[in-house]
Parts: sequence; structure tokens; C-alpha cells
Amino acid sequence: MAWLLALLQTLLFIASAPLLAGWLKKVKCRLQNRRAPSLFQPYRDLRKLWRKEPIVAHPASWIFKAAPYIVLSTTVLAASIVPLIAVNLPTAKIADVVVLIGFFALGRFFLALAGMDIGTAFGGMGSSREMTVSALAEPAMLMAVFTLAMSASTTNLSVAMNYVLHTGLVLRPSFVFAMLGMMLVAVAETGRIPVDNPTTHLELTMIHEAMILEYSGRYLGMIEWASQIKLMLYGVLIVNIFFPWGIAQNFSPEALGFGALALTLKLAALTVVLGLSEVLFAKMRIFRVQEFLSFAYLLSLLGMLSHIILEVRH
Amino acid sequence: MALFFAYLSVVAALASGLAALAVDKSPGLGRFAHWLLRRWPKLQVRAAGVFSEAHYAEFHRNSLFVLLGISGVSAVLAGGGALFGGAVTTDTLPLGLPWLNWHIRFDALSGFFYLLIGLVLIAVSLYGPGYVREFEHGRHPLSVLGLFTGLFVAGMELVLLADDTFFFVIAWELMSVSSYFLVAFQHEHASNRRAAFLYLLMAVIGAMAIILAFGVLAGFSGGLTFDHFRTVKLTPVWASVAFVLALFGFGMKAGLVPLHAWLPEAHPVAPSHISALMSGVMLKVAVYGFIRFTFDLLDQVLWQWGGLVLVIGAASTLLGVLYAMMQHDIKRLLAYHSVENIGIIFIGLGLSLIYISEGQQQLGALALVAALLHSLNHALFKSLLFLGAGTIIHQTHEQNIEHLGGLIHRMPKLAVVFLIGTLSIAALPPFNGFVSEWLTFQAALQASGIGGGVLRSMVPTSASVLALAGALTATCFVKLYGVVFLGLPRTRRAATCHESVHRGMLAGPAWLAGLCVLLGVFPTPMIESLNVVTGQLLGVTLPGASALGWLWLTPVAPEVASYSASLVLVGILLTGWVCYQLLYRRGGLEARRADPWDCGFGGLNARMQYTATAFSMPIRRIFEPVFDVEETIEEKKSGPGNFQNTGLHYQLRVSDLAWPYLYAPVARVVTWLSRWVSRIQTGNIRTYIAYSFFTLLILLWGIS
Amino acid sequence: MAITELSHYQQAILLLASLIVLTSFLMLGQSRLLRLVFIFAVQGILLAITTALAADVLDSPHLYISALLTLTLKGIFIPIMLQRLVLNMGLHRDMETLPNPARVMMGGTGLVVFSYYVCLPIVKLSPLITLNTIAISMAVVLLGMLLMITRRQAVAHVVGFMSIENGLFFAAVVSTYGMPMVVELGIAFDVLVAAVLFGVFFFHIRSSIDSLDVDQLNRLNEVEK
Amino acid sequence: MNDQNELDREVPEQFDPARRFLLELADRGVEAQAISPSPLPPAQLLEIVEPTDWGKAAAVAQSQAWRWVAGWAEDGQALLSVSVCLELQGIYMVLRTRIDTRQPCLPSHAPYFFAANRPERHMRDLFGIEFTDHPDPRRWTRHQAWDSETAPLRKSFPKEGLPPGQTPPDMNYPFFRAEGHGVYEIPVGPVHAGIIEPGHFRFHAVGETLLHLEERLGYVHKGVEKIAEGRTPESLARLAGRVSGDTTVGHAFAACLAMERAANLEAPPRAAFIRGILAERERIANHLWDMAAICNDVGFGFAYYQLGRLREVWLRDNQAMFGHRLLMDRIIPGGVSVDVANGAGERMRASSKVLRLELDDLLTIIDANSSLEDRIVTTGYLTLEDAQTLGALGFVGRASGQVFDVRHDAPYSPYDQVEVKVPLEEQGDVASRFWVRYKEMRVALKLIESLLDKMPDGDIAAPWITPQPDAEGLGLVEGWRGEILCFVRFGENGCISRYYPRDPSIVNWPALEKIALGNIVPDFPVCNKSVNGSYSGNDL
Repeated sequence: MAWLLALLQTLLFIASAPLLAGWLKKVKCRLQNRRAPSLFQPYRDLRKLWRKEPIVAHPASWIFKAAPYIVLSTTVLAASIVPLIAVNLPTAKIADVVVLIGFFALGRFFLALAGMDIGTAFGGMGSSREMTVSALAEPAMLMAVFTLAMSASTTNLSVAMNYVLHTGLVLRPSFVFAMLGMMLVAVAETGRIPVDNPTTHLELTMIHEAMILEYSGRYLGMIEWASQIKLMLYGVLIVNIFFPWGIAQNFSPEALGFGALALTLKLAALTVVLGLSEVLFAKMRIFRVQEFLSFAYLLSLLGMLSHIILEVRH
Repeated sequence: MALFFAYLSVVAALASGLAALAVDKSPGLGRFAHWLLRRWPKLQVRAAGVFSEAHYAEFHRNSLFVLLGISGVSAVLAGGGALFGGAVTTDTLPLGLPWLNWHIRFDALSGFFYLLIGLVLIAVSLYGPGYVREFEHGRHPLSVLGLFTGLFVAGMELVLLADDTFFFVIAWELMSVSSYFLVAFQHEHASNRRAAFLYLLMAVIGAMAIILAFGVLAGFSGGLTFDHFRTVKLTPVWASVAFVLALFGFGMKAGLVPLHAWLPEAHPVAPSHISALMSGVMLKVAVYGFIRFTFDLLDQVLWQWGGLVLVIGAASTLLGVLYAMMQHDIKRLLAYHSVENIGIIFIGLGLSLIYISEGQQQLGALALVAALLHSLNHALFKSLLFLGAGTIIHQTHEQNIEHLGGLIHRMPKLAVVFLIGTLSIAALPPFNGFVSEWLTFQAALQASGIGGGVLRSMVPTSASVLALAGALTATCFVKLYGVVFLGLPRTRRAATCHESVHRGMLAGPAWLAGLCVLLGVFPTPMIESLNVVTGQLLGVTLPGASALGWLWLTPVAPEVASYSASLVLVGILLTGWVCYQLLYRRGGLEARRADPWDCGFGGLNARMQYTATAFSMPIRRIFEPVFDVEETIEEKKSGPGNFQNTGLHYQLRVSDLAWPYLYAPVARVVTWLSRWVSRIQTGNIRTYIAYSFFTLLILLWGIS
Repeated sequence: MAITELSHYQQAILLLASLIVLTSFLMLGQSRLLRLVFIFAVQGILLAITTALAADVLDSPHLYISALLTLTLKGIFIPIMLQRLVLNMGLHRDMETLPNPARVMMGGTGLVVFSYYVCLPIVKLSPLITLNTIAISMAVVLLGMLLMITRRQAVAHVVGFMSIENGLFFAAVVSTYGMPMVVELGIAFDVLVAAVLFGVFFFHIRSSIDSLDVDQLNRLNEVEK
Repeated sequence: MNDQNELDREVPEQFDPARRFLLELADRGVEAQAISPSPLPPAQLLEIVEPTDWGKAAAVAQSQAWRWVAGWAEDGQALLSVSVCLELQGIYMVLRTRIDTRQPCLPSHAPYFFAANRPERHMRDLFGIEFTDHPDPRRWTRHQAWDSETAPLRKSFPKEGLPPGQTPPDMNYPFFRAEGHGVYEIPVGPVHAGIIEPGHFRFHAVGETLLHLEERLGYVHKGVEKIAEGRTPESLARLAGRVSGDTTVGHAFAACLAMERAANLEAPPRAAFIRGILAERERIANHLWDMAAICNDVGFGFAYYQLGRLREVWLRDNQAMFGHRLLMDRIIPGGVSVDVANGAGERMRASSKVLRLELDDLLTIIDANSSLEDRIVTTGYLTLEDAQTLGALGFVGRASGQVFDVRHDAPYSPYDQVEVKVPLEEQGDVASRFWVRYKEMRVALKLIESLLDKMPDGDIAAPWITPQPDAEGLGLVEGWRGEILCFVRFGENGCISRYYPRDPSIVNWPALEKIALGNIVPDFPVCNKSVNGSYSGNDL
């Protein structure tokens, strides 16, 4: 039963990810005084891509074809261990949040290899930039996790959320910092402005898009879907760890329904924040990203320090 | 039983060395063969083929590696016996000094490192016959290579067996000196000779520190066997002195920053299977020495030691990977990664020391297990990568990765095997490198158990350094794999090479790759067996490591953290399969091949693909203060206002900061001192007589 | 005392304390003067809120007055004055880029750890619940000094100076039951005077060396180079 | 030299740069003939008698700091004439020489003026004139369409052209090659990801740092010069409006001015004022769009959409008041085709006011946004020296401290009747080019207002007078990108026999090669956008 529920939750997760992308688009367009495409446009795009004939460059090897599958499945697997609308599901035990970071790293590794597989300047450029950015993001992310784990003394997501739920509202400075740090990391890892510009058409400035420049058809569809899931994953991580209220603690239909509703509202609100920041900032120069990410690291580090200084018995 | 196999392994290694001495094409051997054949005429037909001039060389070569293989298999058996049997066996060999025979002790810790040696040795023995054929017709006799390989392996194994200072030092020096000859094997290049000399020099300095460390213990205990040491009580100051000396000595051999300078010089110049042994195994012997000294022989642990080891480990990790990132010589790059991985091991050891000093034996055991497991994992994947690199160099005669490219199309099998090594070293789930790094993280995450706030903030910080290094390693191996195996070939050699014809050259790395996957997917049995080691060293084990069953890894407790690599693998495969079925099998269109996007200009060539230098350039710029960068752009300009460029040459040299800031000053001081000392060498005979005279006077005064 | 055992008010004070450190770090990393002044204002406002909360928790009503004073002076008046100054002198587009902001920031975290280490014995002495914020206030002071060391703009120096003052004030509020009213009023007055004096001082520096770059003051050295 | 100085002091006319040039030529033994009165007002015409002295003339011009404005050739059947326009302190001078058609050989100006480099290659490709000592022998405008013997702009080449069919891609162009450790090339274009014109950029980079950039243009060679032959003045004005789509007013203005000068005709004052208004409106629309595009290239959506909105409102006003969004074909030989009605004047004033207010608000926000500033300040430097060497025009020059504006330095109607301020920035980076555009916009808004204020009544077009055969005219106007030069020669029946428009892009394109150097690869698009050269205007 619990496993079935976990499977259903995963399916819900990956199915609703494009919706979140559509909502983000809508928010951004509204903020820029533009008319937005339908909320369901990402689904249509994905369907279109899946049906198209994929084109593979001549120098590409099997890695190029395998990478989208690996990227998608690691992302799906990551989605399966993150509690979405209910905690205490068995899949959360498969891996903790450190392994979650590992999943992303695995997917990114293959995507970066695929970028280099075609042997063009753009692909290698994208791979180099993506790997650099993620290398700098990783310590900040881990530091945020540490800060969290110091209070909750666990890295298991489900247990951590339970902990926050059960201690009730505590104004922890460390959590505030960890959340801010994680938000910055999320921006960098999901390739949003100001780190990367997902809507640009300029090959020379791209990060993520340059890496996947040669993908088309279903391969591109898979990668797009994976990045939508990843965006949602970070969103869910942030709202469910730091504001877990409303998440279902038992598997009754009412609790689950309420959990879904609460999550929708929380995510919608978070997306508005993201949309605002995307509208208000220009994309950073690529060598500024290090400052951005070291600031994220600093935030997480301050979180850890404030935990040590302010939150524990001396 | 375990000890028997341990001896057998040493004997087989020595035999392999001695067999190498039998000259390749000896007429004497031929006569011996004829004599043999006369006794058993039935074998004549078959044996004639073997002993003919043509086949003898191959037979000779194979026999060396068969003996090494036997040594490896028995090492595995010995290690497994000690590890799973859990018994400590001791012995005394009637060798050595008259009043101090060689003491032998074979416990779980030695057994674990024996296992490590054995696993790598098997791979090397599979790989060797194909690889060394090249040296057969070279100017250096194979017998030298074989002899010192045998001695080297035997030396390492004896170090693990030694239970008294004298024997330990002899075995240690055997290991160092024989490996010096291996490094200097291709001594026609001045750079190789220099690397070998540097290696020898630093090995000697390191050995001196180790001897001094033992000397401190011996001074207090009054004996030279390790059993004496185990019982002695030291003051914290003397214990710290001994500890620092040991850290210096073993750390130098292990290649800790800033004592690592010899490592990236020496490892790349040795033949590749030797590099695999040196990087994969010899560094671990140094780790063994450190663990033996600190955890076994010293009676106490201070938190400052842990802090020191943690900081040095973190520095090695980060600097190792950053320097590795800047290398273009494939073997140098791998050598720098050894520095990084040794750093990770020492982070684990440092954490373990900190926890033990805080009285948290359980967590100390966890960190120690993480360090040990990473030693094993590093031995596996680093040897695999070195052997793979050896094959690449063997087939393409290119060591610079900027001249390679597209090898995945020409060496598809090697590409797969190498990819597994790459994924393992990049610490990606579900491969083995990830497990040990994850365990290290888990150990660090328990920092809230530490009393002091400063120390408590230091542990997560060093763990975040580890995270950074892990991500940078992934970056570096994307670069390595991407530039070497993917894309378009950058030179003709890379375009025309092919898979090695000798199967062993693939089988050796493949064996290691299999182990990497196995240990990555099912880590729990290995960790369970490491409990024996921690049980013997610290007296505690990790009871909850398999609380959820053997498919799950729960180092502390199931609710703190859990990881099931096998389920992860199943999950990835299943999801991938479902996607494949849904998107491709069910009416997905077949992919069409076309030219890559060239912006409409046409004619993309290999010059238009990203280079390794370019790939690592952002990292170089971000971590600029860590490197000694020399970047020159020579421009030729002409025309009105010098507006037009007519020539441009870019040069980049990135080197290790350790040279200008540590080694060069030391070298200057040494030179200055020796100049100063040389002043007393006047060359005048009467002065020398005067020296003798005054020495005599002082001696007489002293005696009276 | 673990944080879960405290009341929400006390938790809020701790939260504000950490946010004040964050503002100090933000100042350290900020290259534009207007931003710097803005963050300084935020710090002043946070300080005022903390003081008000402390007044409530410690039940000492005169702290309300000093909260109000802090708000008007450090949250509003001085920042506005500095902003005007920057705009009037056309410094708002000047960027002072640190050679390596990340390193300075990490040095800053080292200072936080250091002040924690130094303050630990004091904290252990007293049962006052908010006392461990004293390490925070010490960190704010040290970071303010670091800001002054790393910057060349005189305006940044003033901000650094004021933020040192903020740190001291914070320490006074949270570690004792607030200072006597007279002292606080005196300090507030001093700050005001200092701010005005700096304003005058800037114009003088500016008119004599044509810049607010304090390194240019080296030229006033009497020794001929 | 001393003598020369004394001579200068004694004879005040010697300060006239053209005379000084002539004297110096004489000193060097170059036989030159000043044609007086000049057939090419406002420029003076100087014939260099011996083609072999052509290089010496350039040397003299360089030593006297003349600016190389433009060069063009004409096929006069037996003789090819080559003309070069120079400028110093607002004084224009045209040098001309004639060479034998069968042995078209001429010393090059490129060793003295970089600006001559590409125009001479253009002449060589299309006229078959060999420039000796030219430092760069590679083909330029002619890709693979014709063999090197064919000279498409000669009269012998049929006007309807010889369609070359499908030409092979120009893959074997010998690009400059940077050598060294880890250097790689990025080929970008001619097909770009955005909807822009074609052009190929070859980068040599190491990692993210650009070491060298080389442009390969000429993909939109439309044969403007050839298809202009035999046109009537009206149809030439239409063609000129299509040399570069975003400069339709500028080129049409220059062409009409040139034709009117050839015909000795002056447009009525009201027409001149309306032309001025049209030119300024075009300037504002383009600057708005450029600034928006710069913001877009750094991913700053807010400013992109806001500036884009302002531009759209502006263009709709154009449509409402002048009947065309981009103001195409509003300028005709002899005047303009559309009058400014009284209501339109008021509306224009109102919309200018609104634009100014909105811009103030918007630019205050943009100015305060450090994320944008981070991207554009210190990006893409063009030093003053390089700008001078090149003779960079328009906002590119003005952002690097090169102050030259035809409206101010060699004013033509209507700018001789209003005050023109020339804004200047000195940093030379992308931010300077951004802000100098903004300042130019402010100036343009003011100009529109003062032109409206002083607008005289009267006709908006004068009847056309057919000029003499062989009459020639030179039009020099300040387009929104900078100085536009237009040369027109009439043939029989008042038809055009030669038309050469020189878009400012031709001069400014090489600046981009300098600007990009040392920047990181992802900053190139914004550097490119800050220069925003016209491909079409360059390729002709």
C-alpha cells in the first residue's frame, strides 16, 4: 500500500512538473505586462517533441543517445525520494538528501559528456560552464543540508520534515539562512536568471542550453522534462523542508488532499518570488556566478554558525 | 591458514622477481629444456613450440605475470581469511638481527590491505603480459622491470606483515628503493631521472621521519617490537612529537599536501602497470602505516591531531583536484587525483581521531570505516584508470590529452571500462566511490556530538570542502573523458588507433571495473567485514550498518540516513527502460544522422571543438590564487595604428604553488648550508690533519 | 538553552541578531555606495526592532525610547543624509570592487567563529537568556572594522564606523538590561553629531584632494617621496 | 619645416586644411590639380594626375591627420576613376585619380588608413582594380559567386547581371589563425539563432577569453551599386531607402541631397525641416530598440520590454503622422512626400514629452540596477586611439571620445538653423555606448522640438530639374549610426550612372574586432549589439 502510494506520488510529481513550468511562465509574462501562453503549453511542447524525428549528429556516440534516459531516470528517482504531499513513505529511505545531490550529479555528468560528444565548440562550452557552476553550487548545497541536519540530526528528508512539523514554529536563524542559501543554489542549479538565461537564443552566452544544443525530438523532450522536474524538485524541497505544514502525515484521502492543496499554494507562492527575481535582474557575467554561489555558501555557513552560537546549549 | 597464504603471496612475488632474472634468450635454458625433453619425450612436440626462440620470450613474460597473479590470488585469500576469520596470527621468522628476529603479525587491518593489494595485483597480472611486450625490444631489459616489480610487491606485503621496527623499516626501504628503480626504468629522459631522484630523496626523508617516530616510542618502551609500543604510556607532548613525525613520514609517502611534490612527477614516468600499483597500492601502504601507528601503537589520541589531519586532508583534497584539473598529461592528471583521494582518506582519519578523542568511539569507527573503504575503492578505480591510460598511451603513443579525441569510436570496449572508472572516481551513485564519500559525509554530519564549538564548525566546513572537491572531480573527469574519448580526433594518431589486440589489457581493467560496480551496488558486506578491523583497533563496531537488511546501508541508524545502492540501480534501470519502451518502442521515430550545427558556415573540424585547457579555464580563473600561472600572448601587429593582428601565439603554464613557495626556499636553504659547510673543505692537507687533531683532543676530553 | 525552550519573542531576538550579522556581511561584500547605505539603514531598522523586542522581553520600558531613537537616527536620518551626500558628490556610480570578495567574506566568517570563541567564557558565566548574542555583537564590531580596512571610500568608512557603533549598542541592549537612559541619549546625540561632522568633513576632504578616496590622503604626507 | 611654419604665419589662408594639403603635396612632388569651383560641394575636388602618386597622397593625408571617409570607383569606359573622400575639421575633400582599364593598378591607401582596407578590397573584387601594397590580399565582398577575373561593376558586365546559380559555401576562406596551447576556434554564423542578418564571426579563444575575432561579411551582397544604374531619381531614392532597412531615412536623405546638389536644386526650407524631423525620429526609434536589445542580450527582461514598448509607441506615431512605421519613402528628390500637419506637430510635441518623462523614469531604474551595470560597465573597450585610427563614427566613436557629427561640424540644412549638441562619453565600453545613445536621444528630442518651433511655411517639394549628363553630387548626412556618405553621378536622360552609398557600418564593423578582444565569450553578443553594425549596409 505504502509503496503503491509512493509510486503514485512520484507519478504525480513528474506529471505536474510541466504545470509548474507553465505557471512560472505565466507569472513572468504577467510581470512583464505580456500575455502568457496557456498553463498547459509545456505539455503540448513535450508531446510535440516526443513525436518529432530526433536528429543525431554524425560524431555522436552511444553516450549522446543514452544521456537523456539517464538524466530523466535519475531525476525521476530523485523525485521519488522527496516527500511531496505525504511524509513517511517508504521510498524516502532509499536515499537521503546527500544521495539526492548525487543523483543530480550523475545526470549532469552524462549531460556534460553528451555536450562534449559532438565535438563542437558550443557543446564543450556549455559543459564546461555547467560543470563549473555546479561544482561551486555543491558545497553551498551541502552546507545548507548540514545546517538542517544539525538541528534535525538526520539527512533523511521524510524524517527531517517530521522533525520540523513536530517541533512546531521555532524561529531558527539557522533555518532562515539555510533556506536562503538553498534558494540561491536552486537558482543556479536549475539554470534560471541571474545565473543562466533559459530563454536566450544566443549560443555564446548559454550554459545549460549550449550543452543540449544538438538535442532534438524525444531526446530533447526528455531533457526538458527532466529540467522541469528538477525545478519542481528544488521548489518542493524548499517549501516542504522549511514550511512543511499541511503535508499529509497519514494516508487518509482527506490528509492527502489537504497536503496537495497546501503544496500547490506554497509552490505557487514560491514561483512568484522566483518570477519576480527573474524579471528584476539581468543575467550575471559568468565569472560573477562564483560570487553569487560563494554568497550562497556564506549564507549556509552563517546558518551553521548561528546554529552553533545561538541555538544550542553551551 | 591466512598467514600461509600471506607468506605464499610474498614468496610468489619474490619468485616472479627472480624468474625475471632468467635471461630472455638464454642458451643455457635451451639446453636445460632439451635435457628435460629427453626425459619426457612425449612432451617434445608441444614443448618444442614453447621453448623455441620465438615463443620463449612470450613464455618468459607470461610466467612472470602468472607468478604475480598467484601472489595476488593468495594475497586475496590471505586478506579475506584475516578479515572474515577475525583471528590475529603472530609469528617470528628466524631472520634479521641475532637478538631481534623478524616479528610477524597478521591481523584484520593487515588483512584488509592484503586484500587490497591482491585485488589490484590480479588486474596487473592480467594486464602486464600485453603491456610489457613493448619494452621487450626496447633498450631496457625486461628482467630489470620484472625483478623490481617482484621486489616492490614483496616489500609492500612485508610492510603489512611487520611487527617490529627493524623489520618494518627494512620492508619499507625495500618497497621504496625497488619502486625507485621502477620509476627510473625509462631513464633515457632527463626528466624521468629527475623525477626518480626527487622520489628517492623524499622517500629517504620520509623514512627518516618514520624511524624517528618509532625512535620516540622505542625510547620510552625500551624495545623495538610493536608489542612493546602498544603497552607504553607517553606524555601528551611526546606522543604529539611521535604523531607529527609519523604524519610527516607516512604523509610524505602518501602524498599529502604540501609533501606531494614527488607524486605527480614519479607516477607518470613509471610504466603504467607500475603507476597503477604505486598510485593504487603503495599510497595505501602509507595509509596503513599511519593507521597502524596512530590507532594501534599510540596509546592516546588528542583532538588537536584530529584537527591537524582534518585540515591537511581537506587541503590535499581541494588542492589535489585543482591541480589535477590543470593537467593535460593523462597520467599526471591521474597522479594529482591520487593526492586528492588520499586527502579524502585523511579527512576520514581526521574525523575518526576527533571523534575518538571526544570519546565517541562509535563515530570514530564510522569515520575509520569510511577511510578504509575509500582506500579500497581508490585502489580499485585508480588502478583501473591507470591501466586504461596505459592502454591509451600504448595504442596512440600520445600522453597529452589535447592530442586525443573520439576514441570511443575506435576503442569502444575500453571506453566502457574507462567510463566505469570515471564514474567511480567522480563519486557518482551507484558506484563505489560514492559509497565511501557518502560514509565520510555521514561521519561529518554527526558533528553535533562534538563538544567544542570551534571544532564543531570545522568539521562541516571540511565536509563542504569535500563536496567541492567531489564536484570538481566530476568536472575534471568530464574533461578527461570528454576530451579523450568523445568528440572528433584531434590528431592523426588518435584517428587511426584501434583496440588493443591483447585481451588481458582489457581484462585487467574490466576485472577492476566489475569490482567497482560490485562494491558500489552491494557495499554492506564489505562494511560489515570492516567491523572486524575497527573491532580489533578500537574495540567497537557499527552495529546498525545493515539494520534494514543487507541491501541497505544505514551507518548510524535507519532514521538518520539510509542508502540502498542496489535499489537506486534498479530504479534507474527501470525508469530508463520504461522511458525507452514508451518513447521509442511505441512508435518513436528512428533517429536520423546529420551534420552537427555549424551555423551555416560548413566544415566543422577538430580545431573547432573545445579543448581541455579551455574546459578547465573557468576553474583556473576562479581559483587563481591557488595556481602559479604564467600566461603569455605574443602578438604581432601591423598596419596603421598597429590596428591589425598578423600573428598570435598563446602560451600557458600552470604549476603547483608548492614549488615556488615551499620546495624552492628549502632547496635554497640547503644549498646555502652546504656552501657554508663546504668552506671547511679547504683542500689543504695540513688543515685536515688539524681537524683530526682537534677531534682527537675533544674525544679524549670527552672520554676523560 | 536550546532554542526550542525559548519563547517566540526570545527566538525572534536571536533571529534578528543573526540577521544583523548578515547585514554586516552584506555591507562587506557590497561594491556600490548607495547599496551600502541602504543595507546600513536596514541594519539600523533591525537594531531598532531588536531593541523594541528586548524592551518587551526584559520589561524595561525605557528601551522603547531608545528603539525609537535608533529607528529615526540610524534607520532613517543618517542613511538619508549619506544617500544625499553620495548623490550630491556623484559617487553613486563609483564601484569599489574588492580584489577577492569571497576571500574577505570567508575571513569574516572566521571573525564570527573567533568572537564566539572569545565570548564563550563570558556567556557561560551568566544566566541571562539572550547573552549568547554577545558573540554576535562582537562579530558585528569586528566586521565593521574589517569593512573600514578593506574600503578606500570615506563614505564606506563612515558606514563601517556607524556599524561598529551598532554592534556596541546591540551588545548593550541584549547583555545588560539596557543602559541608563542618560547614557543612551548621550550616545544618540554623539552619533548625530558625528554624522554631521562627517558630512562637513567630506566636503573638506573633497575640496582639498578632489576625491573621497582615503588612500589619496597619503599624498598629504609631509615627507616628499 | 621652418619655412612652412613661417609661411603659415604670414599667409592666413594656409590654415585652410585643403590648401595645406595641396602645398604639402607639391612639396613631395605630387602633381595635383584642385578643380574650382568644386563640382562636389560641400567637398573640394583634387585630381591626382599620376596614379602612381596615389599612395603618397595618402601618406600626406595621414601625416596631416585627415580622416579617410570613403572610397569608390567608377567605370568611365576607357579609364577607371577612383575617388577617395577625406575629412578634417569638418572640411571634406575628394581625391580622384584615373587609371587605365586594361591595367588597373593603383597604390593602396590601406597601409596609411585602416579604414581603406575593406573598401579597397571591395573595389578590387567588384572592379578588378589591383591595389599594390595592400596588406590583406584576401577577397572580401565577392565570395564564390564569380571568378576573380569577373568585375561585376564594370560597365561591360550586363546590368541585369549574370546569375551565378547556387554558389558553393565559402568554406576555404583563409582565416587568421591563432596558435598556442589549448586555443580553439568558434565559428558563429552566417546563420544566427536569432532573426538577424547573416555574417560570420570566427573567434579564437582559450576557454572563455577571446584572443582574436575576425569578421567575414558580404553574405547580403545585393548588388545595390549595380541595380542603381539607369534608375530615375525617384526610384534611386526608393533604392537608397532600402540600402539598410533601419536607416531608410538616413540613406534616402543622403541620396536625395546628392542628387539635388548634382541638379543644383535646393529643397524648400519646410521640406528640409521635415527631413530633419524624420531623421531624428528614426534616430530615436533605433536607439530605443538598440538599448532594449542590449538589455535583452544580458537577460534583463524588464528593460527590454519597457524600451521595446516605448519604441512601438513611437513607431505607431510614425504610422499615424507620416503614414509609415519606419518612414520609408518619405523623402523624395526635391523634398518630402508628406507634410507635418498642424495637429501632427502638437501630437509630436506631446509624444516627445511623454517619451522624455517615461525615459527619465525608466533610465533612473536602469541606472540603479547594479546587475545590468555589472554586465555592461568595463565590457568591450574601444580605446580612443583605436577609435581614432579607425575614424569610428556615430555613437561608437562618441562613446570613445571621438567627437564628430556632421550635423555639428559640417552642418547642412536644416541643422545649420538649429543648435546641435553632440553628447560625449569617454570610457569606450558598452555602458558608454549605452548611455551615449540615451544622451543622443535626449538631444534628438530637443531637436525635434526646436525644428517644430522654427518650422517655416511653404512647399514641401521643389519640382525636379534634370541635371546635366555626368553631373555628380555628394550627400553627407548624419544618420543614426553616424555619418552617411552618398555619391551619385548622372548619365544620359537624367538617369543614374553610378551610386555609391557608404553606410557608417563599413567604418564601424572593424571596431567590433577590437572591442571583443580580451572579453569573455558570453559577453560578445552584448558587445556586438552595442556596436550594432548593419550587415546590409556594409555588404551593399
